[in-house]
Formats: sequence, structure tokens, C-alpha cells
Amino acid sequence: MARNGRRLAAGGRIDRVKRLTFHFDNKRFVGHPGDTLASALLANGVHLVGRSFKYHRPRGIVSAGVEEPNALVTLRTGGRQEPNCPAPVTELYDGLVSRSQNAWPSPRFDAMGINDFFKPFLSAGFYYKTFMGPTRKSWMFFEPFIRKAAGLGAAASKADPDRYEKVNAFCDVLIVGGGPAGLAAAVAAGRAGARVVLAEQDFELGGWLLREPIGSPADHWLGAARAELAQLPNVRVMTRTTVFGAYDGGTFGLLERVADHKKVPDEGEPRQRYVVLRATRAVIAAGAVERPIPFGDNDRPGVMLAGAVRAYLNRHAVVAGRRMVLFTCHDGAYPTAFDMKAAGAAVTIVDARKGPTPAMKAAGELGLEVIAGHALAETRGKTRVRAAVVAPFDIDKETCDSGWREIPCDLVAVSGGYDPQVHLATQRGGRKAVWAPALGCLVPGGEPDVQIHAGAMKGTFGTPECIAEGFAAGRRAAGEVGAKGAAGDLPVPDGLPASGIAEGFKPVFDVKPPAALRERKRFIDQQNDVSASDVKLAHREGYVSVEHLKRYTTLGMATEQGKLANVVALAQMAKLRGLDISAVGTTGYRPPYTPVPLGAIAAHESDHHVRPVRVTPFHDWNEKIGTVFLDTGLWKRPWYYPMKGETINEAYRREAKAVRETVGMVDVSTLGKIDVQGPDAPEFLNRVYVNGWKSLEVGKARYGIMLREDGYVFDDGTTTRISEHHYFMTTTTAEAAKVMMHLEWLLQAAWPELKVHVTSVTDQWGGVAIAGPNARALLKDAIPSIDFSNEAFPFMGYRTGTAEGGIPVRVHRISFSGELAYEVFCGAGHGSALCDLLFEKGKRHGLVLYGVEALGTLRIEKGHVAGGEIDGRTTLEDLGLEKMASKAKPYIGSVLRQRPDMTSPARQRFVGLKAVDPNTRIRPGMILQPHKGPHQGHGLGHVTATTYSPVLGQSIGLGLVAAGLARKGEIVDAVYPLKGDVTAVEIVSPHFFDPEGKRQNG
Amino acid sequence: MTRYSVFSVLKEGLTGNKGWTRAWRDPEPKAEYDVIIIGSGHGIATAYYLAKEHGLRNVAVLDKGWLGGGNIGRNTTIVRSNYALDGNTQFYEWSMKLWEGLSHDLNFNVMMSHRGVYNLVHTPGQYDLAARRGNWMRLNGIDAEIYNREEMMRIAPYLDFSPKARFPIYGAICQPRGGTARHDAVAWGYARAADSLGVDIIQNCEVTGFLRDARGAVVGVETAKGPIRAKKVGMAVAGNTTLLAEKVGLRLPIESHVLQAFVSEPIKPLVDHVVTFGAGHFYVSQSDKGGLVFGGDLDGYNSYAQRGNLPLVEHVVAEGKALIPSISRVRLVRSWGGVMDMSMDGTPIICKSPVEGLYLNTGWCYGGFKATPASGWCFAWTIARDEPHEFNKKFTLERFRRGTQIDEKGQGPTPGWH
Amino acid sequence: MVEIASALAGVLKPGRHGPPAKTAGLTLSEVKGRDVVQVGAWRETVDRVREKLAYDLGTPPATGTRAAVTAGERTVIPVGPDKFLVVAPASDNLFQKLSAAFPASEAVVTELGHSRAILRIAGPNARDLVARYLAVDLDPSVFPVGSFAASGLHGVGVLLHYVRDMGGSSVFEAPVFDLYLPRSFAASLTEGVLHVAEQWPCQVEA
Amino acid sequence: MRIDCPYCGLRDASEFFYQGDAERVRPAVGEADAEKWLAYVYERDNPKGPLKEFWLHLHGCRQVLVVERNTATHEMLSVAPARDVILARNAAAKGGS
Ligand SMILES: Cc1cc2nc3c(=O)[nH]c(=O)nc-3n(C[C@H](O)[C@H](O)[C@H](O)COP(=O)(O)OP(=O)(O)OC[C@H]3O[C@@H](n4cnc5c(N)ncnc54)[C@H](O)[C@@H]3O)c2cc1C
Ligand SMILES: NC(=O)c1ccc[n+]([C@@H]2O[C@H](COP(=O)([O-])OP(=O)(O)OC[C@H]3O[C@@H](n4cnc5c(N)ncnc54)[C@H](O)[C@@H]3O)[C@@H](O)[C@H]2O)c1
Ligand SMILES: Cc1cc2nc3c(=O)[nH]c(=O)nc-3n(C[C@H](O)[C@H](O)[C@H](O)COP(=O)(O)O)c2cc1C
Ligand SMILES: [Zn+2]
Repeated sequence: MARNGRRLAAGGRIDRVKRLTFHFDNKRFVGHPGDTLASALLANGVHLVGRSFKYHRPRGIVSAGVEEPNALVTLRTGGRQEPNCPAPVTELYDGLVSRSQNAWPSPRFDAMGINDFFKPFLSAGFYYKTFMGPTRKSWMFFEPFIRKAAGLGAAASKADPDRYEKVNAFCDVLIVGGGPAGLAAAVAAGRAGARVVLAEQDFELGGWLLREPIGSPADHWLGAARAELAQLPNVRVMTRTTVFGAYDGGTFGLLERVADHKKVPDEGEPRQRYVVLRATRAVIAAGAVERPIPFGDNDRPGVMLAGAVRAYLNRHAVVAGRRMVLFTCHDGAYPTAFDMKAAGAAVTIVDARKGPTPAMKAAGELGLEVIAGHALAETRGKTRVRAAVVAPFDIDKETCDSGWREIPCDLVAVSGGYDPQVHLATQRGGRKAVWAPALGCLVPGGEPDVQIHAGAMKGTFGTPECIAEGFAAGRRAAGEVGAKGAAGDLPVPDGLPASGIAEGFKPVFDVKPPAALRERKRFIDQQNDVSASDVKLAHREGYVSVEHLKRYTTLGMATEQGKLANVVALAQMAKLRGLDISAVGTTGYRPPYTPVPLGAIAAHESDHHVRPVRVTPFHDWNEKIGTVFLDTGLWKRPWYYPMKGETINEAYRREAKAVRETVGMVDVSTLGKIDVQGPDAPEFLNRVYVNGWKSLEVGKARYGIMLREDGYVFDDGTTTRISEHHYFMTTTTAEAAKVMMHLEWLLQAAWPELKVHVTSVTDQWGGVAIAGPNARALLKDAIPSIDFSNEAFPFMGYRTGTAEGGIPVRVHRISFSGELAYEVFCGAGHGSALCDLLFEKGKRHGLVLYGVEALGTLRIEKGHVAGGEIDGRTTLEDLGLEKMASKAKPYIGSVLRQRPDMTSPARQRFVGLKAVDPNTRIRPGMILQPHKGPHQGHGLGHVTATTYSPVLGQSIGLGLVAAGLARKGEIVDAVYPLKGDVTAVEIVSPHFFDPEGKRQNG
Repeated sequence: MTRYSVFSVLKEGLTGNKGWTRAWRDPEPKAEYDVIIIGSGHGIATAYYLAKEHGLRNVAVLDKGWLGGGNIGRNTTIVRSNYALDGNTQFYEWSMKLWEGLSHDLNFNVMMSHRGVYNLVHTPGQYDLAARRGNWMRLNGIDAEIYNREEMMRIAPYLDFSPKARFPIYGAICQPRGGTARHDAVAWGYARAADSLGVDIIQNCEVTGFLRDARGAVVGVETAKGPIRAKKVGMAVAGNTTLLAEKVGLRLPIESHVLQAFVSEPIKPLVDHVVTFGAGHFYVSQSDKGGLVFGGDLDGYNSYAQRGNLPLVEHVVAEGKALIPSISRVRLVRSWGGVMDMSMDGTPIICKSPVEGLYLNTGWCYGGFKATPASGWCFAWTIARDEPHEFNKKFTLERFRRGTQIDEKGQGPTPGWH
Repeated sequence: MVEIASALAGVLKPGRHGPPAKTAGLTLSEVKGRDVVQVGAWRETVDRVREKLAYDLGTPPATGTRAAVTAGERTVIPVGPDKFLVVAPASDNLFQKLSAAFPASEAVVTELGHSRAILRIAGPNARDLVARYLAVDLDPSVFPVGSFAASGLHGVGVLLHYVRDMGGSSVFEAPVFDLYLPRSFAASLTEGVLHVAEQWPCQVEA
Repeated sequence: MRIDCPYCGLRDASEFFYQGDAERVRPAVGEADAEKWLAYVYERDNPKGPLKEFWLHLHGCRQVLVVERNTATHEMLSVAPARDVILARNAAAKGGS
């Protein structure tokens, strides 16, 4: 009958001319385009493909779709190694390399197969009852063994060399599924002129119709529908595309497998594409999966779903066995028997029903043996089914009577009915699936938001009805999105498959063996090795809610999420509890519908592109001279400027010293910069800052502090009055975005009557601080148009001018370092030019470049607060800044900052710290504890910042300490237990250097 | 009740596992209890400690759904006591101590795995903050270690140490005793143990209102199964807190937000620790079954929906791949959400409510799983003795009025930022 | 006056990228020499400001918040209900002119000429490339020539302007988009965009 | 989730920045009663169902919107510019007193 082992000489949707070679477990095989890995393995007579999770039982190919629980393999090698790929949905390509999982050394001789003998002790939840002794830490001993034994395939150990990308897409009507219902929907919506996307996970359109023989009426209909869609430019057909999730607002997550059917993607081509599609309407036509029936040792390789057997036969021209026993309880499974017979197989039908039924009659006419009123009780064989044991069956009690017999076979096809794919319909919670007694299955409880349901996914199993329903759904969707074209009608030809689920259908959910046979495992969730006895045990122990059942036994928690298992298990639990299936309910479906690679979701904004890099206008200039940068949020900031061979410590000390002695230049562009403009700007600033702003003159800057609504310090910075109605605000680097959004909210949602606009100008301006005794001389040279004399340009003054070479600049006389200092801002695009100029002019004045590290040194020496102190938990009092707060006006936080625990003098407050022994070091991260101990608990406070002070020649720090400067002069211990370090420090004023500010004012 | 042990597992295995009995009863509610606890997360632990530590056995736990179906059954199971701030540090360490003996105490293996929690840091500044926290931990008798980049390369070679990394790993702070526990087992173990002490566990029994006496004191609850009286009522209902509080006219400093979590297909051991990314929001551990269990930030809007949206999924996954490049071809198998009770400072509330007879347990944000033992223990204490224990005395409602927030992140009253 | 240095010069390396092909699917270039100024009006003055801008720049009035108006090299983009972004050749001295034209009681003017790098994305694959970043429906039926959209690109606020169509066999085949990127992010974002663009035959112009 | 911005059209919620409960009314500038501030800053209705909330269109028009959304289903019910809503609320409050 079959040439090439089990491959038929004709028929199917494969290209026999092209040969694809592939490997499974180091053995070389041949298949054809149109094959999946599963069909190609079956064509080569391979049924055994792996071992199960817990008991390491031999397992084979069960299905022909995403519901596959067993045939999971590891594909490819190196960085492309991919575990847990279901063979039935792995499209074959030339050079495919695959390996079995969970089996060592091979699926045939698996060392861990011994677990199967221990299965009585490995029942559901056994691990909750043991591994607790002999000591309290016993689990730490056992866990590594359990972990090693668990976990299917192995992830790659290298980075993935392939590309991924995300695409944003929009459409009027999304159609999920390319079966008859989906195709009809696409035709209707397409003809009406809607923008349509049809997504089909398979590489071919057709859905269930692909299981019908070539040349059948169904095949003809399919061809016509595909041809019409190809003519509609407004219909975009996406095959190899899974809709994996339905989200809010008509948003769907799609995974397009662009190059998974190739050995490697083409150059530049992404391996997979993650599509976020926003649809106004979505027709869900996702079809149904066939439901198995559990019987003894039903997991043996060679036991397959009936529809899968038919799919392999008619689609891939593969005969899965020579002697088949079909076990079913409905007419819909019979075509498998008919087609297998036609292909030359010996077929026996075992039907749980007494009959007669139309299909039984048809079988009789074909000369097929139908054993009615019987069930398949168990299979025999080792790594492949060798015989089926059938026994008389009581369909109401689901038990077998005595009088069993063995039927030799090499293939068992089973079908217990169909389970609609309600996944996408119920993923968003709300309406769960409901039991439809007439159909013996769960159907969607309603159509959420943008969804319209059609076809087998809502329990419509006849092809003509699916087409009609799909077409109506497509037309309705097009109408609802306002498409004006005419959909016309779609005639349904004769001879399309009718529904096999007749009225009065009684599903079979269990087959208890006859008394004479020993009870064998009847698997429900094959991947997680959950069987009927586990459901019984869960019931016995009170885990009777379907949610407890799931979690206690892990049923439905495997990679295919119980697509074959859930309904059977909940029916069994319902029976044990004496309830209706509808009363026990179901567990919830959650995205993704089928597993999605993490790399695809990460898409192109991952790896080193995971966040964009933000650079200042002086970055290019700095990069050229070998600056070391520090990551600060997304920014790269100059950290220090090492001279040949210098360490960071040597560099920053040199830089800081130079600022105090000559002049230094530091990039301050990362500060948040906000343009505040409008007639009400002074009033606005007055409300936002704790201090007063109305008196600030044009051409002057002022330091300001903002509180949060709860009265804690939010941010600080200087704001300059550029002109009558125009202010230039700076914020800290860290809080810039938050301050901006806060101001926008205030102006639009709190005080919309104020005429003020705020605009972020952080990207517009680059700024450098020029600090040190020679700052004035340098700037005079560089910006001759401004009079830098103390009288003309005093501290906190502001001037504009043009630097040499024609660079417009804004200069603010502000000092963070405590030196004579100016902040010079220029248009960001003039950054390099300004640096060149200042660097050149600076040569004469001893200019040194300094970075964030030295900046920290200088501010610590001056005792200015920064991020370490403004940590979201400190008050104005804590920071010693309460005097800044105006008593004459309300401002944000002015009331709540006065709460009792916020003003208490016992709070931890801002102080300076000085190492008692100048040769010791205060480390950042130290905790302040009583001198000489005891060192325990949270202590007196903590160090917030430290540095070596070149001017003081020793280690100093800032900190927050209980009662603050009331402890001035006290010695405390700064401790660092992580490294066993203790340093005695003296509490001093935080203003270490030039407390009167002579230098900055001079 | 059968005692669980390796011997009982062997014996039952040989006799067809027929001797196992119900883990807890399924009683009808009595007309009156000494204490009713609403919610079977921290609530079930509370009931256990009420019975065990305070001899109160006429106790019922009511849950609107199935036992442990709230956040206790849907979290990323990270257990740690590495908090910085006074109040939190001691409370969570007490919880850790209870975790260490929990399987024995409950005779139920909750699979407390002390595999180590590593918080990665990516800049020297982060390192210093981490060190400060570690120093506080050490000073409070808690284990903590700090590691530099080279040490982390040895400990967790699966992380991205390549020169291309956008946020190079600078080091990590580690709590070796931190780790994970099997979330469901915690609920079930407490339930079985509480039940054996006489506690009634009543599922599918939504509380819809409160019985009040003439003075306004709470003296029971209205439920889906009718009114049930009680001398004291404690509520531990996480994201549903304000809905119940509203029934007694209380407005609380709580918002409900959705937090998503994710699990991958099972793979052979890859991630041996709990690891958190310091330059974004991503944390991961590998379950004993082999799935990578991971999560990130809140979706960022108020929600009662127990599910979130794609932008957050993308964020979390992109960060995960940036941190562990070899997971690119590992597949996501399921994602879900829980409704968090976000407080205004990120710190919980365990106290008597302003309404007599009603006790509050809320504000767990997304860190309350690790708190389950101590939260139950302290809540039981507070209910039984009508005063807080030392460990929860800072977790009051009053703190907002007085201005003593315990704000680990320093974000202030924007609940979604904690 | 010194020229504004390009923020993209380091990443936009002229040449052919991606798979070989006769004609490029994409052309990427930087639009230089533009000044950008924001005019913020008030609720009661916004109509007057709109008219005045139209008059001064010779464009039609910029109504709505979805489409820009253009006259020659000058474009007015109504980026919000009361804010206009005016783009014009640097030689126009826009900021001075507009500052002088509007008293604060009518509108306030902010110079932003340095703050944006403008990446021009043109060609038959331009729409494909933009769709890999912006969650904006670019179908010509809803986003015709002249449309603009402020949106997020990798978490950064950007502005997309559909400048014109280069024609081709079909009018929709070769759109020209200007993508305004905040300067500090521009190089990094463009680097990412280029990486994605490599899947098409792609010409980078100086 | 998607929000139909009156200025930009239907956009992903991820372009917006969430600014919380819009039914809370910020006490007037100068309000001295700490109780009012405590209630405003710390207490929430936190309803399950429709809630008006502020969303700043951060990557779009940078307008603050008042979006009514069902917190149980994430369904969007209405959108309006915050400026209009607040001005109307203020006017109504003035008219009332
Ligand atoms: C995705 C996610 C990840 C997390 N990760 C971690 C983590 O890694 N580590 C960590 O420590 N914490 C984590 N958490 C937080 C932690 O899960 C929670 O803080 C903790 O479980 C809360 O416990 P609970 O008892 O307060 O709430 P729940 O466990 O939610 O219990 C509340 C119970 O109250 C019931 N209830 C509500 N309303 C009523 C009513 N009216 N009547 C009757 N019953 C009612 C609910 O059904 C529920 O069972 C995470 C949370 C989530 C959602
Ligand atoms: N004889 C019977 O009793 C019986 C029972 C069940 C089904 N059927 C037959 O099955 C067909 C049902 O038609 P239909 O169109 O409703 O279903 P279908 O199964 O023919 O097609 C559904 C399609 O949707 C695809 N799909 C499912 N989920 C998807 C997702 N999330 N993303 C992308 N693609 C997805 C599937 O791959 C499949 O191709 C009819 O021909 C019917 O006769 C018959
Ligand atoms: C730590 C942990 C591990 C989980 N592992 C799995 C898993 O391996 N497979 C699975 O399907 N679900 C897993 N889940 C998710 C649950 O199936 C479920 O989604 C979650 O508990 C929330 O419940 P709900 O989806 O019913 O709302 C896990 C959940 C948690 C908390
Ligand atoms: Zn907008």
C-alpha cells in the first residue's frame, strides 16, 4: 500500500519531487515540502519520540496540531537551540535537526524509565507530603534532584543570533482562523470593502478542510475561497501567524513565524515578527480540537486522535499504521476509518454506543467491523501499541463489563468529541465558557467587546453551517465598521462534511477497566502525567474545586495548557462530586493561546537596544578625548577624565583640586530644563516652590525647592527670570520628567485659569559649569560680549551674549562647587563648538575638565544637598532648609509638611561627617552607630555621600543623623558590617569648605 | 488527619493511595464565631495563629472564591527579608524565621527554597545604596552579602556579562536565606493545619456587608450564605479592601492596581537563584517544575481585572532577555494578573480599624507573599489582644495623619509607584 | 553664526545597506538647516494666533490637531489645542520674528531649533519601517499627506509628519515622512531604526 | 487599552501617563485645614466600576485628559480635556456657593 515506508504514492498536499533531509536523534530521514516534522517522522515509521515528564513513559505523536501534549522535541543547535517544539506544528525544512527530550540515553532505553515503577509513590502532590525531614533544611537537600529531573528540554546556552521585530498594525476586521468559517468571513468582509486581516497559525489555509481528501467537494470549495481572497487587495492573509492573545481595546497579540521554516533566516530577515494589531471588530473562527477518551495505558505510542490520523493521511499522504482500531462515541470520527480503509489499512471500529447510527450503517456497508457498545479498555505493547483490549461498556456508568478481548493493532485512533477553541473568547475573563449539554462541550459564554464568534469554536460542527456562520459574521463585522460594499452571498455546494455530533450526543469521559484487569493509568494530561487516579486522589483529599484540582495535580498547566485534558478532567471531577459539569465550572484561559518565544516579544527593542541611550550635546566631544562615562538613568554623563594611567581616585582628586585652584569645566546638560512662560508665571512658581518668586528681577536666578503634596521634599534647582514673562527652570537629572509632568498636571487639572505654558527644553540647551578662581578670566576671553565684572554680573545674575566664533550663549552665575562659577548654556547643536572654544581658551587659565565624581566631591565639601539626601523621605527641616520656606504664602505641601512627626527635632537630619583619624575612610553605604557600640539595629542614621576631600586632605561625608546638628562635635561610628569596616567619625557642620561663601560671591 | 511523612507516602503508595483524607473539611457556617477572618491568603495564616498561639478555635475563614485563589495563589513566590527601613526590616525577618520552620510547623512541605535572592546593581551609586541596605540587614541580625561583577560572573554565569550589555552588571546584594516557596502549598498547608485545630474554612462565601450593633460596632458579616455573627471581624482581602471598607464608611489610603506575572515552558535548570534586574523592573526564578517564573512592574492604572496588557508584557520580557540572553527561544506559556492593595507609602497596614470590632490587614503592594507568616502571626496577635505586637506597631493607619510614612522607595503618596 | 552640528552624523553613514536590489525600498537622510519654534497661545487667543501665523508664514490656517499646513519650506504643526510648532529655514530668523510678533498676553514663543533632529524616511518601505516603531495607523485613508502624529518611539516622544508623496506607480507607494527626534536620543534611536531598516534595500544619504 | 484622545485620535494607553483619580478635588490654594489635605492626598474611593481618572498624553499632545474607565473591565466610557472638566467644575462650584 505505501511506498517509502508509510507514505502513499499519490495524494496529499506534499511536493514529492523535492526531498528534504532532516535528523531526529542523530538519525537521518527524508521528507517533503508540505510535511511537518511529525508527518515526516510518521512517514518514516517513527512513533516513539520522547519520554514523559514525571514517569518517563515512552510517548509518541498524538495529534496533528497545537494541542500536541507529547511529541515535543528540541530543535536546532547552538544559540538557535529551541526546546519543547511540538513536532506536529514544526514545518519541515531541509537540514532540520531535532532531538528527543527527557530521555537518556534515548527514548527507547531511558534510564529514568524506572520512575514508572515508582508511580504509586509519585501520585499527585506527593511532594507536599514528604521531603520535610530529617532537618528543617531538608528541602534544600532534595530540591536540586527534583529540579534536575523536571523541566523538559534545555535552553540554549548562548545568545540567539536571530533578529526579531515588532510591528504595529491596524485593521477594520481581524479574522482569526483560516478554516471554512474564517475564510467565509474574510470573503464577506473583504467583498464589503473592509480592511481585513486574516491570521492563520498553519502554513496553509483551510483548517479542518485540509483533512479532507484532495479532489473532494471540500477541497474544491477551499480552492475557490482561497482564490477569491487572493483577488481582494483589502484582505491581508497572514499564514504562519498565531493570534496568541486578546487584550483591551480591540488589541490583539500576533506571532508571525517568518523564517521558522528555513534553516536560518535570510539576511536581514527577522526570524519571527510580533504584531500588535488593533482591530475594530474581530471574527474568532478558531475551530475546535478533538477530545480524547482516557483508557488504560492510553499514552502508548501509536495511540492518536482520530482526526490526526486522518490529517496525516489526507494532507500528508502518510498512513500512520497498518492495523487500526478506532475508538469513538460519535459519528464524526468514522471518516477516519473510511479513509484508512481506502488507503489499505485493516480497520476495526469500537463504538461506545450501542447504535445503530448512520455512520455505523455506512461502515457496515463498507464491510468494516463495528464493535458497538464496547470500549477500548487498555492498550498493550511497549514502545508502540501492539494490541487493544476491548470490553463491553456501560456508557452511563463509564465502566467495562467482563468479557474483554484483545485486538492486535499498531495504531489506535480515538475520538471522544470536539472541544471548541474558546481560548481567545474567554482570555479576558468576565464571560467564561459555558457547558452546552446538547453539544457535549464548552462554548463561549458570550462575545466580549469587539469579538464575533463563528464556526466550530462556538460548537457549530457541520461545514456548511460553519461557512454560513462565518459569512454572516464577516458581513456583520464589515457592517459594524461602516464598510459600504456588498457582500453578496456565498453558495454552499453539496457534499461538504456534515456535523458528526448528532442530537443526544453523550460524551464518554472515562473508561474504567473490567474487574478482571488490573487498573492501569488512564492519562488525562499526558504531558504532566496526570491520570484519572490523580483526579480521584484530589477529590479524596478535598481539592475538588477545578482550580484546586488544576494546581494540586498540575493538570492543564503544561505547554499546551490542557487543550486535550481540561474538559475530561472537569467532567471526571463533576462525576466524583455528583454534580453537573456546568456546576463545577472551568479553569480560566490566559494568554498566550500557544507558547510565544520571549525573544519575539522582546522584539527589536531588546538586548543592547533595550533602552535608548541619551547623550548630552557635549558627548561627541567628550568621547573623542577618552572620557569615562557613567550611566545615570538613560544618560551617559562624563564621570572622570583619566590622564595616562590614572585611576578613578587619582583622576577625580586631581580634577576637584584644580577647580579650587585654577578653573574646571563640567557638563551639566543632563539637568532638566523647563521653559516657563506666561503672564501668570510668577504666581505659578510661587505656588510650586516653597520660597517666594514674585520679587525675582529679570536677569536674576534663584534657588528653589519643591515639595510633594504630602510635604516631603520633591526636587530642587535654580530658576532664572529671562524676561518679564519668561523663566528658565532647572531640575535635577533624576526627577526631570516627573517635575515636568507634575507641572503640566497642575496647569491643566489644578489651576487651568493660570496663563502659563511649560515646555521641556532639556534637548534644546547644553550647559557647562565653569568653576574656579580663573573662571571669570576664562569667560572674559571666550565671551567678550559680556561684562563679567562682579558689579556688572553679580552672583545669581544672568546675562546673554555671543561667544567668540558667533555662538549665542546664556550665562548664569550659579555655583554648585562653591567656587566662582558660571553655567554657560548654548544651543545643543553648538555644543562641540563651545567646548572647542572653551578648551582652547582654557589652556591659558589652567582649565581642567571634571566629571560627575569630582562634582560630587565639590558639592560635598560645600554641603549642598543632592539625590542622596533628597531621597523622597526627607523634609525641609531634615535638610536644614526650613528657612527657605515662605510664611507669607501657601505652596504645594505647605500644610501637610507641618504634621507632628515631620517636624520633630528628633528626626534624622542633615550633618557633615569627618573621619576622626584622617587616614581612615568613610565609605558610602555606612550606617551610623553609637561610638564603640553596641552596633546593632538601625542606629543613629546613615551616610548619604562621601568623598576624599583634596582641600581638607581627608575623608569626609554627609549624612542624616538623629537630632542632626544638635549632636555637633559628637563622635559616632560609621560601620559597614558587609566588609567588617568601622570608622569613627565626628559630626560636624555639612559646610566644610568656605562656609561664608566668599569664593562664589567674589 | 493522616500525618504526612515519607512513611505515609510509601504506605499509601502500596495500598493504592486510598487512605488519604481530606486536607480540610468543607463545613457549613455556624451562626456565630469568636472571630471571622475575611480572605484566605493572609487570612488563613491568621486563623491558624489565632488557634495555635492564642487558643481561639471558634474561628471561621470566609472567602468569596476558592481557598488561596487571591494573590497568595498568583504571585512570583519570592521570599526575602532584605528591607532597609526600620519597622519593615524586623517584621520581614520575623516572617523569614517563621518560613524557616513552616513546613515542619504545618506538616506540609511548602518547599521553602533558600536559594538566595540577588538584587543586581548596575552603577556604583546603586551599589552603595544596596550596601547600605545590606549593612542595615546585618545590623539587624539578617544575612546579607555584597558581590562585585567578577563574583557575580562566577555565581550567575547565565546573566549577560558581555561588553554589549546596555546596563552592565556592576555587582549584587544577596540575601542567601531568601528564595522561593510553593505558593499554593502555603495556603493549603495553613488551611490543613488550621482546620485540624478547629477552624472552619468556608469557600465561595462572599462577604457583602457587616452586621453592626447599636453603637456601630461590627458584630458579624453579611455573606452569600447568610449573616454570620462574630465578636471580632478581621479583613485581609488585598485588592478588595476598599470595597468592604466602604460598607462601614471607611475611606482608606489604598488603590487597587494590577500586577502581571509570567511563566515559561519548563526547561532544564538554568536560573538557580532569584535574580532582580537593577536597571529596570524584572525579577525571575525557576520553579521546581522548570518554568521560569518572572514579573516586573505594575501595569500602572487602577484595576480590579486580574489581567493586564501588552505594553507591560513587552517591557518585562525585553528586560528579561537583556539580562539573560539565552532565554530568547524559551517560550512564554501563561501570563496572569493579580489585584494589588497598593498603599500610599508602599508599606502595609495591620491594625484595629476606627470601627470597633473590625480589624484591618492591607497595603501589601506586591510584596505580601513573603509576609504571609508574619502578617498572619501579627494580625492574630492584634485581634486576640486588641493591641499590636512590637513587629506591627508601626503599620498603622495613623501614620499618614502623623506624617511617619515608611516609604522604601521614597515615592510618596502615588500608590502605583511603590 | 555657527551652524547647528548634526546629531545624526555619527550614525547616518551614507551608502547602501540591506539586501541588494536595483532600487532602494527606503531612503534615509537628515533634514538640516531647519529652525523650530513653538508658539503657545491661550484659550482666548488661539484663533487669532492661528490666523496670524498663517498670514505671516503664508500657509493656510492650521486647524485641528491632526494635519500640518505647509507653504514651501515653511510648516505649521498644531501640536496641541493651543500650541503650534513652526518649522522654517534657519535663515528666516523665526524666533526673533515670532517673539516680536506676539506679546505674552497673546502667545509665548519658545525656541526649539536645536532640540530636534529630523530624520527623513522615504520610499516604498517607509510605512513598513515607521510601523515597526510608532503605534499610529498610517493607512493613507486615515493618515493622508500632511498628517502628523505625536507618538512614542521606544518610550521617547517623537513627531511624525507625512510631508508628501514621491509618486510612483501608485500615489501611496513612496511616502516621505519626517520624524522629529529629541536630540539627546536621536543618535541612539536612529541606530536602532537603521538596524531594522537593513531588511530592505536601503539608501542612506548624507 | 486604547484612549480616544480628543486631539490625537485613538491611541494606545501606553502613550499616556496615568495621573490617578480625577474625582478627587484638590483643595483651593490657601486651604489651611489639614484634614482636607489629608483626605485629598491619602484617601481614595477606589471604586470597582466606572472611575474618572487623569491621563496625560505624554507622547502625544501633552494634554491632561479626564478619562472615564471601568476598573473592572477596562472599558473606556468617556474622554474629555481636563482643562474643560476642571474649569466647568470650578464654575459649577462657584455658581453653587
Ligand atoms: C503577580 C504577583 C506577583 C507577586 N509577587 C510577589 C513576590 O514575589 N513576593 C511577595 O512577597 N509577594 C508577591 N506578591 C504579593 C502577594 O502575592 C500579596 O501581597 C499577598 O499574597 C497578599 O495576601 P493577602 O492575603 O492580602 O491577599 P489574597 O491572597 O489576595 O487574599 C485575599 C482573599 O480575600 C478574598 N476576598 C476578597 N473580597 C472578599 C469578600 N468580599 N468576601 C470574601 N472574601 C473576599 C479573595 O478571594 C482572596 O482570596 C505578588 C502579587 C502578584 C499579584
Ligand atoms: N465532523 C465533525 O463533527 C466536526 C467536528 C469539528 C469540526 N469539524 C469541521 O471543522 C471545520 C470547522 O470550521 P472552522 O472554520 O470553525 O474551524 P477550523 O478548525 O476548520 O479552522 C480553524 C482554523 O483556525 C486556526 N486557528 C485557531 N486558533 C488560532 C489562532 N489563535 N491564531 C491563528 N489561527 C488559529 C486553526 O489553525 C484552523 O486552521 C468544519 O469543516 C467542520 O465540519 C467537524
Ligand atoms: C509560581 C507560579 C508558577 C506557575 N507555573 C505555571 C505553570 O507551570 N503552568 C501553568 O499553566 N500555569 C502556571 N502558573 C499560573 C497559574 O496557572 C495561574 O494562571 C495563576 O495561578 C493565576 O490564576 P488564574 O489564571 O486562574 O487567574 C503558575 C503560577 C505561579 C504563581
Ligand atoms: Zn493627545
